[in-house]
Amino acid sequence: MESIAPPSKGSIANLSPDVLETPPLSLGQLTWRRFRRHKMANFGAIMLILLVLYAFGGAFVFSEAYANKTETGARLQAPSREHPFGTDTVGRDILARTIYGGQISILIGLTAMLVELVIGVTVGAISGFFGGLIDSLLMRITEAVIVIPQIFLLLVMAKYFAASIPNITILGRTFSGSVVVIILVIGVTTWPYLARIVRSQFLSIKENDFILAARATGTSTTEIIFRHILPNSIAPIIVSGTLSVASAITLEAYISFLGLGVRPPTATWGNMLEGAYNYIETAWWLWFFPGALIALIVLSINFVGDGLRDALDPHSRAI
Amino acid sequence: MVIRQSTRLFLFVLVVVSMILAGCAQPATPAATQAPAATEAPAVTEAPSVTEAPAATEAPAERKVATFIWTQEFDTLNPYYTNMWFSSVTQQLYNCWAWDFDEANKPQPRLVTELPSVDNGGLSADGKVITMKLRDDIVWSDGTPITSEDFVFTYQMIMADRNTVASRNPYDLMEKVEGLDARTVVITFKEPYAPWVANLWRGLLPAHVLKPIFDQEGTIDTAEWNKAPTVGCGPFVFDQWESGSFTRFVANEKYWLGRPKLDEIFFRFVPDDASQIAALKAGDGDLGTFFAYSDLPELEAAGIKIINSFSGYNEGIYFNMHAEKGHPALKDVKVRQAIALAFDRQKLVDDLLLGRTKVAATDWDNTPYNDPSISPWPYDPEKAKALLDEAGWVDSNGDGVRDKDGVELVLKYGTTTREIRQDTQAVAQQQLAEVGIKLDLQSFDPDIFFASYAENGASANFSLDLIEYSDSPNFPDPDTSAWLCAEIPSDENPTGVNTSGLCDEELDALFKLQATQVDYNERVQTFNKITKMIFENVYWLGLWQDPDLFGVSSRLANVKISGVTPFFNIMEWDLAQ
Amino acid sequence: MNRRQVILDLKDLRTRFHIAEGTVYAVNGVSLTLHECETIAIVGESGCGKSVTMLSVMGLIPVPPGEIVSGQAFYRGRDLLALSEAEMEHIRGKELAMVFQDPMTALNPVLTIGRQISEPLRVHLNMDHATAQQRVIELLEQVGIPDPKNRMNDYPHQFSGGMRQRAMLAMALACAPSVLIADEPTTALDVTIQAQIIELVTRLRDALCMAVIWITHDLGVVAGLAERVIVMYAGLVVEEASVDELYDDPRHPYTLALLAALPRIDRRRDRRLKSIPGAPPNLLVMPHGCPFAPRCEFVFDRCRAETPPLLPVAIEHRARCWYDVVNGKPFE
Amino acid sequence: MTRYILRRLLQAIPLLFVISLVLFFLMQNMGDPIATMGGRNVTRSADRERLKRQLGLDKPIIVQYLYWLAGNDWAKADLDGDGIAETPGTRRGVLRGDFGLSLVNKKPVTQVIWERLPNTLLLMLTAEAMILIFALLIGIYSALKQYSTFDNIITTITFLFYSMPVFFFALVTMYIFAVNFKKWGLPYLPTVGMFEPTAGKTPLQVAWHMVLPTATLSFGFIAGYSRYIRSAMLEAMGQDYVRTAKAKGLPKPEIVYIHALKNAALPIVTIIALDLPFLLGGAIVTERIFGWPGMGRLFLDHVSRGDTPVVMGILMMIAVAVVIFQLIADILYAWLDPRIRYT
Amino acid sequence: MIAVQAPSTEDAMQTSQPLVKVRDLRKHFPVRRGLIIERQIGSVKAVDGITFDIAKGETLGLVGESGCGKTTAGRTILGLYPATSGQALIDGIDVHHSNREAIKMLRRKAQMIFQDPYASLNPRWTVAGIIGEPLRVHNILPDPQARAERVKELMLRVGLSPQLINRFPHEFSGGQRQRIGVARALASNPSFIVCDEPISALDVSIQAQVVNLLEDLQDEFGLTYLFIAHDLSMVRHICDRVAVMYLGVIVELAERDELYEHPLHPYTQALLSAVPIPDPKKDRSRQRIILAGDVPSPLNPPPGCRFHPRCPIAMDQCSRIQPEWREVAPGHWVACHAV
Repeated sequence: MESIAPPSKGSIANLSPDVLETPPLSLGQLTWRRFRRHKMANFGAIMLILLVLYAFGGAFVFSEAYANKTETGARLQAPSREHPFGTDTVGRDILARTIYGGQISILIGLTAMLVELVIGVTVGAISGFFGGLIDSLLMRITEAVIVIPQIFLLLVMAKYFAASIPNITILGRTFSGSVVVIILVIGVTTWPYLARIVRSQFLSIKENDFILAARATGTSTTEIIFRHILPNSIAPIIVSGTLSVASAITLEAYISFLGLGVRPPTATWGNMLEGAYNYIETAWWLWFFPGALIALIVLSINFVGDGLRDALDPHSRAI
Repeated sequence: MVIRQSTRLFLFVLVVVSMILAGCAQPATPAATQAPAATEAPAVTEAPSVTEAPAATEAPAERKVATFIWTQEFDTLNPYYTNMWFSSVTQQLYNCWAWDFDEANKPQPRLVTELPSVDNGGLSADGKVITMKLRDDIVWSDGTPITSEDFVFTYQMIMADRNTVASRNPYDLMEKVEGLDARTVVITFKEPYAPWVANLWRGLLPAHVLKPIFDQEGTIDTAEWNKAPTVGCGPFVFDQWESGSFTRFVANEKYWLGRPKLDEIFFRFVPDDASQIAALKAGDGDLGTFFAYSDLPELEAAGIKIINSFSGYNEGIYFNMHAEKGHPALKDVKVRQAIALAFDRQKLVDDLLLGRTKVAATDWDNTPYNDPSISPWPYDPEKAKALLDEAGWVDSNGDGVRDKDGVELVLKYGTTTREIRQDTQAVAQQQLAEVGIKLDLQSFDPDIFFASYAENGASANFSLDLIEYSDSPNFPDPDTSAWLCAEIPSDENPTGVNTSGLCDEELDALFKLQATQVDYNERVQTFNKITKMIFENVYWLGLWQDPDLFGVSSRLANVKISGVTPFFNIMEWDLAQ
Repeated sequence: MNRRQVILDLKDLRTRFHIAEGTVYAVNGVSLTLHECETIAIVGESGCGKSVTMLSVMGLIPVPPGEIVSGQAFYRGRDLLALSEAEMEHIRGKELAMVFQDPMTALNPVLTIGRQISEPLRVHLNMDHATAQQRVIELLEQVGIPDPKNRMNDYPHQFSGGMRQRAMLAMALACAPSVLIADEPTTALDVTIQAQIIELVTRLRDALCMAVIWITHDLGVVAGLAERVIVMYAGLVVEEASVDELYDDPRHPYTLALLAALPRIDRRRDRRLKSIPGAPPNLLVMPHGCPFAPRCEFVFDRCRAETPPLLPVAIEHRARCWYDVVNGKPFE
Repeated sequence: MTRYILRRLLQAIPLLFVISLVLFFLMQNMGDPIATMGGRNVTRSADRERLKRQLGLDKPIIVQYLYWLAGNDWAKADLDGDGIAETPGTRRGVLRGDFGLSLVNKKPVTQVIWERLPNTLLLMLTAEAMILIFALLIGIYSALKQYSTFDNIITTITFLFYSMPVFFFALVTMYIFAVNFKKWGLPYLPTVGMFEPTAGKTPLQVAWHMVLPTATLSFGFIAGYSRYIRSAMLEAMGQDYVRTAKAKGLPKPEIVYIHALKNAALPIVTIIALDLPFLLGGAIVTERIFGWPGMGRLFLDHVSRGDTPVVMGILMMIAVAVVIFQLIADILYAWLDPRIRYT
Repeated sequence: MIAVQAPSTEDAMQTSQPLVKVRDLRKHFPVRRGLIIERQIGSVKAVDGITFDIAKGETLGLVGESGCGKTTAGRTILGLYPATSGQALIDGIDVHHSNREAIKMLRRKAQMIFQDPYASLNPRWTVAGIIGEPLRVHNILPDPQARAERVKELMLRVGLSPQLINRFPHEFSGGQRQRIGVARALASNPSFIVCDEPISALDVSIQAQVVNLLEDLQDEFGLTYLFIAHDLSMVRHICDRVAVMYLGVIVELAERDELYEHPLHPYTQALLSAVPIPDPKKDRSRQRIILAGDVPSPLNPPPGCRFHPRCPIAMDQCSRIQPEWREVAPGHWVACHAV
C-alpha cells in the first residue's frame, strides 16, 4: 500500500507518511498524558488514593465494633500511643472512627454525585437537545431550585426527610437512614448546575457539523444524543462530577455540623465535627482530625478535578 | 481602572448603606423604652442612647452591672406566651408570681400576704375555691398599684380565644376568677385541683397597659409589651433588647421588697456552649447555665461556682408498651427488668456526667413526693441474662442477638439530638449488646421528636421502642398526665402525650385520685404507690437526675437558686467586694 | 533596481514556540528587506511562518511560549529585536503599524471604534481629546466610513466585516506609519469587500508613500498589489522575486506547484488541477534537508540531506532549491 | 431594555409562586412548631389542640398556603373549638405584604427579618469588598506573572483555601487567634457576637468583632474568585484585541486595565451579582460559629422550631433577591458589553 | 423572487431527466420576541424562492457571498432544515413531504460534505466509526467485520491508508480529514452529494487534492454534485453550470463558460471582476467594478431587486419591481431589469 500509484489513479499517492510515525493515541491516552503532566493533579490523585486506602484499608486494622466501642472511663483523651487521634466524648477511638466515618463520607460523596449526574445529565440533555417548550419548562424548574441557596434548601429538606428515617442494613452493616436522606438531599439540590452545564454543552455540540452530518446520514435522534453528543460532552460532566464528590462531602459536613446531617452512631467526618467546636479549647483533636481529613480529601479531589479539566480540555484554564 | 473604581464605589456605597441600616434598626426597641420613660420618668438611668456606651463607661465605679450568658435568646418576655426554659427562668427579674419558691423549693408569698391554706381560709375544704389576699404595697414599675383587676385580666387573657398563649393549664380547669375587692382574688375550680400551688399565677399581666390593646385589637399576641415589658413587677425592669445580641434589665426603683443591689443585668445571647464557657472563663459573664457536664471542671478551675438546681427533670427511658404497636418483648416485665439491670447507669453518670448527679430511680426524684425507699436498679448483667432466658428470649440462631418465636430482640432507641443523649445511646447500645439485646439508634430534632401523633412525631407514633427524654412534672408538684390511658395518642386522640402507650387501669385510677387530694400527706401516700408500681414494673427506667446547672462567678454574692423560680432572690444579689 | 532607501532589514530571524507537545520551529532563518514606499507580499500556506515573522519583528510574540532565537530586524538602522519593551512601545503603532486578519476579534468589543482609533493618537502624538476626535473623524472619512461623526461612537459589533477592516486600517494609519504590515487583511472577507479593501490600501499607500508588507496565502491577491513577492515554506523563504518575474518565471518547485494547483477564473478549464501530494510539514520537527523535499516532484538525494541556501537564479530573483527547474537538472 | 426588565419580572412571578408552593409544602413536615414551643416540656394535649386551632395549623395544608399567600381576612376561624367558625381572620397575606407572625415570638416576620438584615448586610458587604479587592489584586497579578513562583505559590494557597470547609477554617482561626493568642498573652480576637454588650455597639467594637467572621467568609471566595479572575485575565490577555492594542504601542497598564480587564470583568461581574444575594442569607455556618446576629442564625433558630412564617419569609426574600440580582447581572452585563442588547 | 413555473419553462430548462428538482424553495427563520409569550415578529429570509434542476452526473455550482443563503439552500434541499414553502425532489423523493421510509431511503441516496473538516467529524469516534456510520445506520453492513472491510476500501479510494482505520480525527491533517468526510459521504453509495464549501478551509496545496478526488469520484460513480462555494475560480474549474445567489435568491444561472464569459447580471459582473487573478499583468489591466457597501440584512431585504442599493446601473424601477426570472439565452437565466 505504500506503493505509489500512477497519478491518474489519483489520490493514493497522497498518503501522508507522517501520520504513520506517531503511535495511535486515543483521546483517553492523550488525556492521561496531559493529566500526568499536571503536577498538582498527580499529587491530588496520590493523596486521594491514600485517603481511600486509609478509609477502606483501615477497616482491616480496626473493626467497626472497635470504632463504635465506648469507653466512658477514657473519654476526651488527648492523642496518645493507644489512641493516636485521641478519644471522643464517650471514649471512642477517633482514629478508628475517622476510618469508618471516611467510608461513609466517601460513599456519600460518590452516591450523591451519581444522583446529581443522573438528574442533571438527563434534564440538561433533554433541555439542550430538544429546546423549545420542554427546554423552557425544565429551565424554569432548574431556576426554581437554583433560586434558593443550596444550604437553605439542604437544611429544609434534611429536616423534611428527617421525620422518617428508619435505619438500614447493607452488607451486614447498619447505617443510619439519614445517610440515604443526605445523599438524596444533596443530589436533589445540586443537579441544576450540572444540568446547565450539560445543556449548554448540548446546545453548542448540537450546532457542530458532525451532528448535521449524522442527521444527513439518517442517524436516529436517540443515537445522535447518546452516541454523538453525550460522548462529546463527557469532559465537563466528568470534571463537574469529580468536583461534585468534593462538594457533596463538604455539604454533608456542613449539614452535619449544623446538626441536621447523618445521625450517630454512624460516623462521618462531618458529624464527628458536630458539637466538636464546643471543645475548641479543651479537646482540639475532636475537630482537628476529621476537619483536616475533609479538607485534605476536598483538596485532593479539587486538584484531580482541575487536572482533569486541563487534561480533557487543553484550552480551558478556568477554575 | 474604570471598572475597579466604579465597583469600589459601588461597594463602598453598599457598605455605608448597610451600616446606616444597622444603625437604623435599633430605634425599634429604644423607641418603646423611651415612651414610658417620658411619661413616668422612673430612675432608668438617662434615656439610654445607642451610640453612648451604656452606663458602664459613664460611672464604672458606681453602677453595678452583672452579665448573664444565655445560649438561647428569649422568644418572648410575656410569661404566658412562652414555654422556653430560658425565658421562664428569667421571669423573676422583671415579672412576678403570686408566690415564688426558695432554694428549698418552698413557696414564698410575693404578691399575696400569705399562701392560701385550709387553715387560713384561703382554701376551701373541697379544694375547689382559693382565696388570695394581696399585699397592700405592690405596684407596677410605673407606679400603678397591682390589684385584683390584674389577676382577673391575666385570667381573661389566658382564656381569650384570640390569644395564642402557650398553656392554659390549669386555668381551663377553673370556673371563674373574681376580684372581690382590689385586694382579694377568688378562684373557683370546677373540680378539686390539688397541684394548684405549683401552677397558679406564674406571672402577671399589667391590665392598665395591655387592656387598651386587647380592647382595640382583640388580642395581645402582638402587643409591644411582649417584646419590651417596660412595665413590670419584678425587682428589675426591662430596658433594651437587641435582637440576636443582648437584653438589658435595670433596677426597679419602685420594687416593694426594696431596690435590688445590682443596677443592671445584661443577658448576653451566645449561640453555643463553647462561647458561653469561654465568656464565663474570661470573666465576660457572671452567670451561665445549661452546661454540658464535661465543661464543669474547667469552669470550676476558672473559679466559677457550680450550683446544681433540681427542677424536677429526670432523664429516663419510656418503654413502648402500646397494646398493638410495641415490640412484644417489652410487654414482658422481665425483659424490662433485664434492660434495667444490664445498663450500668451508675458508670454512665460517673463518666459522662462526671458523677455530678445521681442515677434517677423514679420520675419523682427530688420532688417532695419522692419515695426515698426506692433506689435504682443495680447493674447486674448476669441477672439480666437470666431474666431474659427465663422470659424465653434466647439467641437461637447464634447471631449474637436474642430472639423468640422468630422475632429478634432488636429495639429501636430514639431520642433527641442533644449530645449527652446521643452519647448515652452509644453507651447503652454497647452495654445491652453484651446481654444480647441489639439497639437500633435514632435521633431527631426536638420539634420532630416531640411532634404530636398527628404530625407523625417520633415519640408519639409508637415507631420507637425505647424513648429517652426528660420531662418534668409540674414541678414542684408531681402531677403528670404522661401515664393516663386517655392520653394515649391515636387517630381519635392525635395530641395525646402518653408516649409509652401504657394503659394500666390501676395506675390510671391512682393518678386520677391524687389530682383531687388536697391533703398533702394523703397525696404523698398515693404517689408512693404510683412510684412503686412504675418502678417495679419498670414502666420507666431512670437514667440520671437532670438538675439545672448554674455557674456563678465569684464576682456575684448572695446568689441562691431555686429549682422552680431560679432567681427568686435576685434583688439580693450583689457584686462581691 | 531599487534606489529607494531600505527601511526594514531582516536578518536571519529564527523564532520558536515551546509548547506542551515539543518545540515548534516556526521561523527558521528569514532575511528580507523592505524599501521606502515599497509593497512586498509574503505568500505561503498556513503554518509557514509568514505571520510569526512579522509578529516577531513587531515584538508581539508572547514570550513564553515564544522565543526569538536569533536574528536582527533593522528599522532605519535600529535593531528592533534589541530594543526594550518601553522603546518598542514608541515604535509600534507609530513607525510600524499592523492590520490583522480577523477584524472582529482584533478589535476590542467593549470599546468604541473612535476610542480605539484615538488611542495611538493620544499615546504617540500626545493629542488632546478634542484634537484626537477630530483626527479620528478624518481618518474614518479617509478609509471610507460614511457618517464618521456618529459611527465613531459605535462598537465594533455594530460594524460590518468590511467596515471593521476599514476601521482597523484607520487605526493603523492614525500616526502615519512608515511601514504597514497587513496580516491577511482580506482573508475573512468576501471577494467584493476584498476588492474594496485592496483598492483602499493601494490608494492610501500611494497617497502616503507607505511601505507595505502584505501577508497572504492567496497568490491571486498579490499579483495586482505587490512589487516583490516572497514565498515562504516551513519557516523559510523559498523564493523571492519581483511580482512579474515570479508569476512568469517561477523557479522553486513549490511556487511552481502552487501556481499549477490554482484554477484560473480567466481561463476555460483545460486540465485537471495539479495537486501537491502530502501535507505541509509538521514544524515540531526541525526540518532536515529541504523542507519541501517530501512533496517535491524534482526531489533527489541532495535535497533530503542538505538544506539549500537562497540562491540568486536571475536578477533580483532568488530561490532556495538544488534543482534548476528551467533546465530540468540539478544545479552544479 | 425596559421591556426586557418588565418581561423578566413578569416571568419571575410564576417562578416565585411555584417556589413558594413547594417550600411551603416542604415546611409542613419540617417539625411541629408546638411540640415543645422551644421548651423542655412537651406541650400538653389540650394546649396543642387549642394552639393548632388558633394558629390555623389544623387547616388543610392548601388552605394554610392560601391564607399565607392571600390572607384570611375574608374567612372565619373557629378559635374556641366549638366547631363554629365565628372569628374573622386578620392576616392579609404575602400578596398584600403581610408575611404573618412568627410562631416563635409573635413578631411580624418582616420585623424579625428587618432586625437581622442590616447585621448580615454589614458582614456580607464587608466580606464582599474584601473578596473583590484581594481577588482582583491576586488574580490580576498572578495572571500577569503566569507560571512565576508567585503564581505557583498563590495557586497552591488558593486551592488550599478553596478546598477548606468554612467551619474548619473558622475553627482553626479561632483556635489560633482567639484561644492561643490569649494563651500567649497576645491581643486576641473576639469569637462571639457583634460587640461586647457592656462596651456597646461602637464602630470599633463591631469592626473588631468582624475580623474573624469576615476572614472566614472571604477566604474561600477570594481563592475562588482570584482563580476565576486569573483565568479570565489570561483568556483576555490572549485575545487578538490585546495584540492589536500592543501593536498600537499602548503602554502595558493601559492594555491590562482597559483592554483586558474590561473584557475579563464581564464574567466576573456576573458571578458577583449572582453570588451577592446568596450572601444575603448569610453564610449560615459562619454566623453560627461566630454568633453573628444575622439572617443565617435567624434561619437556623427558626428552622429548628418549625417556624414556617419566618423561614418562608427568609427564603422568599432571598428568592426575590436572587431574581432581582440575576436581572441586575444581566443589565450590568449589557451595560459592560455593548454586544448584548436586550429587547 | 419569481415563481413562474410554466411547464414550458421547465421543459426548456432541462434536456435530460433531472436528478434534483428544486421548485420555489423557501426557508425563513422566524425571529421571535415577546413580553411573556413570544410572538414571531419577522423572519430571516435566508432562502427566498429558488428554482433549479440538476441533471444526473452534473455539477451545479452555487456561488455567492457569505450570508447569501447558499449553505441554507443546500441544507434545505437535503431536508436538514424543514422548508418554509416550495419543494425539493431528489430522485423523485419529495424531501419535505415524504414518509419515514422514503426519507430514510433519501438519506442513503443523498449525502453531504462539509466545509469544516474539524467540526464535521465526531472527535470521539474512530475513522472506522465515522465512515462506517451510514453503513451501520442503514443496516447496509450490520456486521462490524464486513463493515471494517468496506471502510478500508473506502479509505483506500479516497487516498487514506487503511491502516489508520482505528485512528481518531485529531490525528489527521485538514486535507486528510476532508477525505474522511468524502469517504463517509460515499459509504452508502449515494447518487447526489451536496458539497458545502468543501475546500474553503483547506490550504491551497491541499485544495487541488480534494477537488481532483471529487472529480475522480464523479467520473467513477456518476455522482451528481451541488457544489456550494464562494471561490469563483474553483467553481469555474469544477462545475458544469453555475447559479449565483444574492440575498436568498438566485440572480443568474447559466452554463459555466457562458456565465464567466458573458455575465449578464451586474452582481455577477461585479463578483467576477473582484476575483483576483494570479497573473500580475492581466490583473493590472483588468477593469474592476468595486461595489459600494455591504450585503443588507436578510431580515429586511430591500424591496424590488434586492441588489439595487449596491447596483452600479440601478434604475428607478429596480427599487420597486422585482425583476422577472427570464431565460435570455438558451440555458442562460437571469433576473434583472437591465438585461
